[in-house]
Amino acid sequence: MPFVLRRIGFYIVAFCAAAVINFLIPRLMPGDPIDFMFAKAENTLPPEARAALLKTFGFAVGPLHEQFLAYLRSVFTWDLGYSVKFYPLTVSQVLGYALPWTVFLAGTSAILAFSVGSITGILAAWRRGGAFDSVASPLALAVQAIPAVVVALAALFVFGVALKWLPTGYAFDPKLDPGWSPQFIGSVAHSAIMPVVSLAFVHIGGYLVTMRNNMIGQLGEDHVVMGLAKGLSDRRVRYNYAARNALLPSVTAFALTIGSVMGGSLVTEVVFNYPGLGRTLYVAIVARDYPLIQGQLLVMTLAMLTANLAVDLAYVFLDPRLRRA
Amino acid sequence: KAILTAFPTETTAFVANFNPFNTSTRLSTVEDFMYEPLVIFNVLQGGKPEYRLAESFTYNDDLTAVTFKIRDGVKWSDGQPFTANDVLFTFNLLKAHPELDLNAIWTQIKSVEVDGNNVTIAYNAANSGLIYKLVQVYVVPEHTWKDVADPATFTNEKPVGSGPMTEIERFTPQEYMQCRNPNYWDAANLFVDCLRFPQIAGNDQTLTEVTKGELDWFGAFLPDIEKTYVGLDPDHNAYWFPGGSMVVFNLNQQTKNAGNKAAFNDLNFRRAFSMAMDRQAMVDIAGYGYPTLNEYPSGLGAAFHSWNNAKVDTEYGQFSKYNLDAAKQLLADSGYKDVTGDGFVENPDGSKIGFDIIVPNGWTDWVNSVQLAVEGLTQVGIEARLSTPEEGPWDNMLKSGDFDVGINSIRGGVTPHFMFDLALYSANVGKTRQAASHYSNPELDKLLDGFYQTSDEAEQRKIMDQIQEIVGRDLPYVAVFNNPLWYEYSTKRFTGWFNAENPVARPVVYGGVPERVLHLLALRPVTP
Amino acid sequence: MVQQSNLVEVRGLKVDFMTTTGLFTAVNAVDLDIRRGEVMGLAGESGCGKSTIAFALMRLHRPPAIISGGSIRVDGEDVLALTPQALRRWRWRKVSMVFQSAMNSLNPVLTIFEQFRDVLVGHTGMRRDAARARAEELMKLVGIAAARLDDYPHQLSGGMRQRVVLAMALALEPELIIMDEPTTALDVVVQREILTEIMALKARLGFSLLFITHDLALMAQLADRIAIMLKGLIIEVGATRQIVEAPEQSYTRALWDAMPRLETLS
Amino acid sequence: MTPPILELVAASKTFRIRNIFGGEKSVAALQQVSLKLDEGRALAIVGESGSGKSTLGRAATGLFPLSSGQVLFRGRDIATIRGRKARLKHRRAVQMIFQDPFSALNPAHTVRHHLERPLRLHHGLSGVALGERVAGIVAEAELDPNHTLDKYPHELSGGQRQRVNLARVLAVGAELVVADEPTSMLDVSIRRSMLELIARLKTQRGLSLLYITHDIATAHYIAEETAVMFGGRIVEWGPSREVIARPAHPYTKVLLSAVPNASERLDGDSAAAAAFAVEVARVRGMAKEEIGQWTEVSPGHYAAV
Amino acid sequence: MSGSLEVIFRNKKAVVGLAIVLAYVAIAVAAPWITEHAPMQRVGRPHEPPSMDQLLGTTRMGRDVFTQLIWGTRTSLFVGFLAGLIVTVIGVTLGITAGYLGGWVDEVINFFTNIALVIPQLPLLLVIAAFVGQASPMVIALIIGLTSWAWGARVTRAQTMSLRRREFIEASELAGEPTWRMIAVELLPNLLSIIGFNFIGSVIYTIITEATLEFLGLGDPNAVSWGTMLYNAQTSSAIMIGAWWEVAAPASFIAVIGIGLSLINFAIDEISNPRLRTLGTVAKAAKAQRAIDRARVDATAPEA
Ligand SMILES: Nc1ncnc2c1ncn2[C@@H]1O[C@H](COP(=O)(O)OP(=O)(O)OP(=O)(O)O)[C@@H](O)[C@H]1O
Ligand SMILES: Nc1ncnc2c1ncn2[C@@H]1O[C@H](COP(=O)(O)OP(=O)(O)OP(=O)(O)O)[C@@H](O)[C@H]1O
Ligand SMILES: [Mg+2]
Ligand SMILES: [Mg+2]
Repeated sequence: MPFVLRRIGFYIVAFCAAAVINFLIPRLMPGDPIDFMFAKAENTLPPEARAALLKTFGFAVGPLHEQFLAYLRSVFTWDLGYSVKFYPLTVSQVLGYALPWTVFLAGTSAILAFSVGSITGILAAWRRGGAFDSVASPLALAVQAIPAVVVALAALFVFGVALKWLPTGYAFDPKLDPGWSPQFIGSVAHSAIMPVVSLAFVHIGGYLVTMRNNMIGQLGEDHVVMGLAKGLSDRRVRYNYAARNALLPSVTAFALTIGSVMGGSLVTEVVFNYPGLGRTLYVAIVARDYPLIQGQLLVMTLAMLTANLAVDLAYVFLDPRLRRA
Repeated sequence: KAILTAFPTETTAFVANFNPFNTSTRLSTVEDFMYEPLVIFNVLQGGKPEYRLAESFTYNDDLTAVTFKIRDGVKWSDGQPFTANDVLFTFNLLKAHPELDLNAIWTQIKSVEVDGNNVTIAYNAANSGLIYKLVQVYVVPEHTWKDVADPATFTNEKPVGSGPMTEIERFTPQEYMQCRNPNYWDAANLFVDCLRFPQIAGNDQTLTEVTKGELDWFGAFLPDIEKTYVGLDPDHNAYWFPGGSMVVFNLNQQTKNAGNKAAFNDLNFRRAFSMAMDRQAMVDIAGYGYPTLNEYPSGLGAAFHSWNNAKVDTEYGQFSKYNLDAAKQLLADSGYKDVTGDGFVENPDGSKIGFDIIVPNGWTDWVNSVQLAVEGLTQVGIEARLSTPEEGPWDNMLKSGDFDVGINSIRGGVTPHFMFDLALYSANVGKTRQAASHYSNPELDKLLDGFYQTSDEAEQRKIMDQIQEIVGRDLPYVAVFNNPLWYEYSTKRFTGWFNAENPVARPVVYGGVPERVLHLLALRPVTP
Repeated sequence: MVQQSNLVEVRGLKVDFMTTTGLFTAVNAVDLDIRRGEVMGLAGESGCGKSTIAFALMRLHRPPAIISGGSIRVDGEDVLALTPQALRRWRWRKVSMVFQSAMNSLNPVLTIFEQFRDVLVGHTGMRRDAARARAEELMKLVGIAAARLDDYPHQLSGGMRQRVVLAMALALEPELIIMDEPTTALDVVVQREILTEIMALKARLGFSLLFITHDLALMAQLADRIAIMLKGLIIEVGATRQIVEAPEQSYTRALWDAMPRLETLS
Repeated sequence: MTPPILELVAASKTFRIRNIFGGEKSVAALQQVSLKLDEGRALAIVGESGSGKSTLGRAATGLFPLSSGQVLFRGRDIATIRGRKARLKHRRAVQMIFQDPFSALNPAHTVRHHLERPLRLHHGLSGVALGERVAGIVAEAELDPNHTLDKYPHELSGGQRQRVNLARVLAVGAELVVADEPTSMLDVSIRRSMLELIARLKTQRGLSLLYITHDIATAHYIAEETAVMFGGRIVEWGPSREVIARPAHPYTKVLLSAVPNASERLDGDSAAAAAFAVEVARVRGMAKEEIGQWTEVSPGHYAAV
Repeated sequence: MSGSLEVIFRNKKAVVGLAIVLAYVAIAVAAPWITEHAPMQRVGRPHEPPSMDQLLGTTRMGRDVFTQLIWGTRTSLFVGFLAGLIVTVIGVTLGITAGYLGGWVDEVINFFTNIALVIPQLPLLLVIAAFVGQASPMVIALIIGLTSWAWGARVTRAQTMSLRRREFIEASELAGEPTWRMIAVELLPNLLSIIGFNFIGSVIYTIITEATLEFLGLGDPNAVSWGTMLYNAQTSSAIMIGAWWEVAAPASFIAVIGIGLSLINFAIDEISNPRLRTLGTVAKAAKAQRAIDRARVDATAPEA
């Protein structure tokens, strides 16, 4: 079977597998959405009322296999039912609201981490063993080993609470109305600084070290030496001869870290009260909002798959050896 | 415009749900502010009725029916008149949709009838306390609700209300603004034009919001409040934490674990348990000193001290005070011994005692209280562990009886009867989380029944004395402290706040306390 | 006569490698002259330091290699004293090089043309289309269709890549081309083809050639003079005929003796 | 009559290469190759790079299954050898020296490990006997017994590695050795002595040898017969001297003419060079055509022309 | 292989990293002797700042931060190493099996590995941890161990496949080695650096992830670990009210062990990768070259 077809096939099957896992997990969790919904109510619900509620909120009832069929249908129609926690919003509405924020947060910080990490990695490798390398590389490692939670908390305390330089919560100033006004965009950017930077911070190290080691490998390659012999500028050799080749493994690493960026963004979102998928998932878990949890995992898996697909494509683009038709 | 910024409860995102019958996700400002109650019973004033949409209420002679007279000239926010028919409609709505009737009103009433301005509600049995539940039914306008197909899932996006604040002027998940009702009947007393509600998700965020100085009225737990809040602006920032619901440990007398059941059904074990509770530490350490100590054997609580039966204190008071030695002694005297040598006692018959104390995950002050309880219990030789299910399962376990020991709170009412009834009335077992001790005592049931069958205060006091006697003696739950009512305010932009010097009514801004309408009406903007 | 003047003068060249166990001297006090227009052969066993000399000539060594002594003059210019900028301009213009593994010395992610352009634009500042024309011309020179300029290296066969590198080495018409075992990875037939081409180009363009190999027979076919290396030292230099027929050093003689020869059979 | 020690009958091997877009290319590395090797003799396989020499060698040892055809070892099809005992026995009899000496040595183990394993496995040696035997083999391969044994492969030069590979195969005591360019990285002098060592083993032990090389000059040194491969096929086969002296197939001719010859100057502009280029192009073109008719050029010397 | 010990000790990063990790292990082992209190015992007022009595101050509940930190080390290291072990064993087994056997076995394993790779880790862990309900450190270790092997499996597989193509495997096959020996003796030693890398990486990941899960409130409040310490600090808003020690202690402890382990990993990389191994000499040589160049310029300058 052709590689591309196999790859696409894989994505489809992976998605289905993820869908099955998503189906099972919340169902295995203790507690029932209605209990959570009405935990604050004074009395136990009469069974009829309970059944009525289950039905009105569209929670699956009946034997597992019927639930599964209903679930499958909902996956493909993207009708994931109501969120318990955010009723009357549907799961797709909640996710639709949260998704852009996470894409923005995780995406910006992944790109930031990737570019900063890769560029510093390139420089460290270029003067390998030099002062910059000896300081930056171990430092990068050190940073990488600090949990996102710690970084986020520290940033929150220093820049938000102590120095009051940056907003400490929200995706934008709540007094503003969302829109394309410069004021609003400015506010979004301003509010994003801390979450984006603190999330990127922990991932820079990984890219730096990967890039540095790949670069060091590349720098010994003949084509790089030839680049130098050809009398090209250091810059050109560094970026077009060494880095472009060294980038390939980093790109795979990029795909793999999308997951950890998403994981990290969960914590960051919780700490900074950022309205993305991560915080929503956290809330959904605490509230046992099954439909929402399911939708979340589905979307996150989909995001991972998309990222992987993108990386597959980027790979073909970056490495002409793979491009032969 | 006088805009007051308030923060009633933590949320992760606001969702536009203005259906007062949906307890799960309706906004906390729908009750009272958008839909005003007929009558507000001012708990701090011994349950004095403040007539709102109703002008008065009267009982029939044998206390089996109550008649509300609806106030003249009240209008819905869209200008339509508010009538007795709206009340009738609402009650009928609950009857037709039991899932909306969360207080199970219709299990206790027979009928609702309208006669001109009067609405008469007939009870199944004599009851002078049911009215407190009846006024918690928020009346909705018939003209907009009659066509609602499914009132349980209805979100009431264009709310038409009767309260002071009905107009939603701005709505985002991060903030919304609820503004004055153009047709408010009591507009003469309303000086606040809009309420602004920012979304705040947790303690840390509350603290950072607080430092911005934008919050005027809120009810939040703030650690070290003197420093973290008052200290920020000592001239304006202030707080007042009157005692609220009673916090108890429920020893489930019908637990499925035989060894634990034997122990929990032994009064001496319960007394030893109670003496192992370092209540002061729970208040001071777990609660930052905000809760009110509760060493009443019956758990009556300082707020109801006027009802106190002093005899109960002298007779049983020792069992409600922290005393590890006495607890150990009592256990030893009652035959509890450590036969297995694990450092923990077993039942006199040798069966094992060992239990989890369940507390909702993340309710830190309670979690810490339970940890203190475990510390005390461990020291007297009782094996106890902390367990933190999520709120939902915790609630479910307390209701269903599938647990050993849990920490729990019992809502206070206008009179102490309300909480004793909730927690100990045998018919409530299995129905409400508050009856989690799964205790049943026919003698007590009779007294509880009798309390509201009379409206004679002397008679009621006598009954209450007896109730306290039984509860204090029997120790069906172990009361430890009363939760504070959370209330912080700033006088920078508004004055007229309730506080210890001006204790007009319960001052909180969060739901479940209808007196907040009275508080809102008492506020005046500071004119610069 | 031009023929006789020295293009390259290497004096007392010493190259060390810093290793974990200490300094390792790979090339020790080597003197070497290359005349204009001549083919200088450098032969010797594997690991004796041939490539190290080649790298030193272009000052391509990077740590852990250290050019720790001696001087290199090319066309009268002291290569070791050039500033980095001057060195960059000097490389490839005066001296270019075909690497030991020429097949791998093309950048796999750039098209052949882009790699030509790097050289042409970088050194002469010529416009893109001029560079294109020049690249096409060079490709024709080594017998590859100009259309292949837009291919990536992996799309060419080993022999073609070898030729592309050769064409690139000619791009700026340098005075010296260093060829470090340019054909070891190829079979004799392809080797013969390429070498024939190189010799034809040399005849036409007149550059000098430093030809490095351990194949003595091949060396004898090409070189005007031959230098024999042993363990970091040049032990013998002489005209090809002399080295082949009357070697002075016993090592050189041993080399010849051990070489299996076909002609003895026929 | 005893069967030949190795016989290939119409052996073919096709590799499939997939690219990421699913395009599939197949490379016919071996096409209908038949050959015979008698015990105690050596057959040299020469040919251009990529003509399938290594593939043929690997096929002969049974490292991969053929696409079609048979490999017979002492008359028995090696594909039919079943069971660990029988396979071990076959393994012992047939050994291979790989083309790339570095990748054939395990970077994690010392030279000693590489030499001891086959001795333990096939000869059950241990203790002092093992030590002695190892020392003997090391000496045979002209490796320094004091320093070499405890080195790791990356600490050896290419030539040393090739000798370790050779020594290891000798350790097994094989009857048939497939040697894939076993001396390509050796200095001429050492190369010479290694070839002599192989030749000695051939006469002393009756070792049979399939000697793969592209250096036709060394082929006649040890191999009585030489086969020329071109484009996955054998195109010429005969006594080594005959093949070198009187090449019949065009490719053999080109190959021989291209072998560097110290007494012949190579300069670019001669007509000979042009003629060579034309001839090479013509021969390359032939690779795509069907193989010619086998004719016996001289006794025992066949060519497909 | 005494030579490799020497290599390790020559590598400064390895030495520092090892020293850090060994110090932690020592702390974990000696916890009962280092501390005088039980970790959950109240020893003072809430949030007492560091003093001679309470070296690192007290928590909101008046417990000794130092004691908790020491006992937390035990828990966190145990969790880290247990999960690291599980991850490595599963990853290596699957990776080698897939890479060595190839064919449909590889297809199947690779398929599941890829799926495991695209399911977002932390969210999944979060859900499972919530499902398990107050997950004890042991349970967290198991969950992480059982869900995080994919990366290791993928890398091991890739490396195995590339080794498999190397001829020394074929050579030992020709020498008649049995399969198990080929895997255990010929293949495994070549994978050691990857396995070590994977193991240490997993330990870091687990320690961080455990702390994160607990920080989010999904841990067992009875457990004493760095994560629960952070959680307790967070719920009592320690940062906001200036009780920095309650956060700083576990945070820096996590960071330092993370750094130690990373350094070891870095060193493994350097030691096993010849290109990185020589970096020290590269720097030295660069310095020497600069000195020589300067001398050369100085020597020519007077002439000019
Ligand atoms: N980076 C390095 N570090 C240490 N030693 C090195 C390094 N590069 C080369 N050497 C050593 O320097 C010596 C000369 O190497 P060089 O590459 O010049 O040999 P050569 O004559 O070109 O050999 P070959 O014919 O195999 O290419 C060798 O002994 C080699 O081991
Ligand atoms: N495993 C394989 N997969 C795909 N193609 C292969 C494989 N092995 C060999 N080939 C192809 O088969 C052909 C013959 O290869 P082989 O290695 O036998 O050549 P060779 O004659 O040994 O060449 P050389 O002299 O360069 O070693 C080549 O085109 C090669 O690319
Ligand atoms: Mg060389
Ligand atoms: Mg080959």
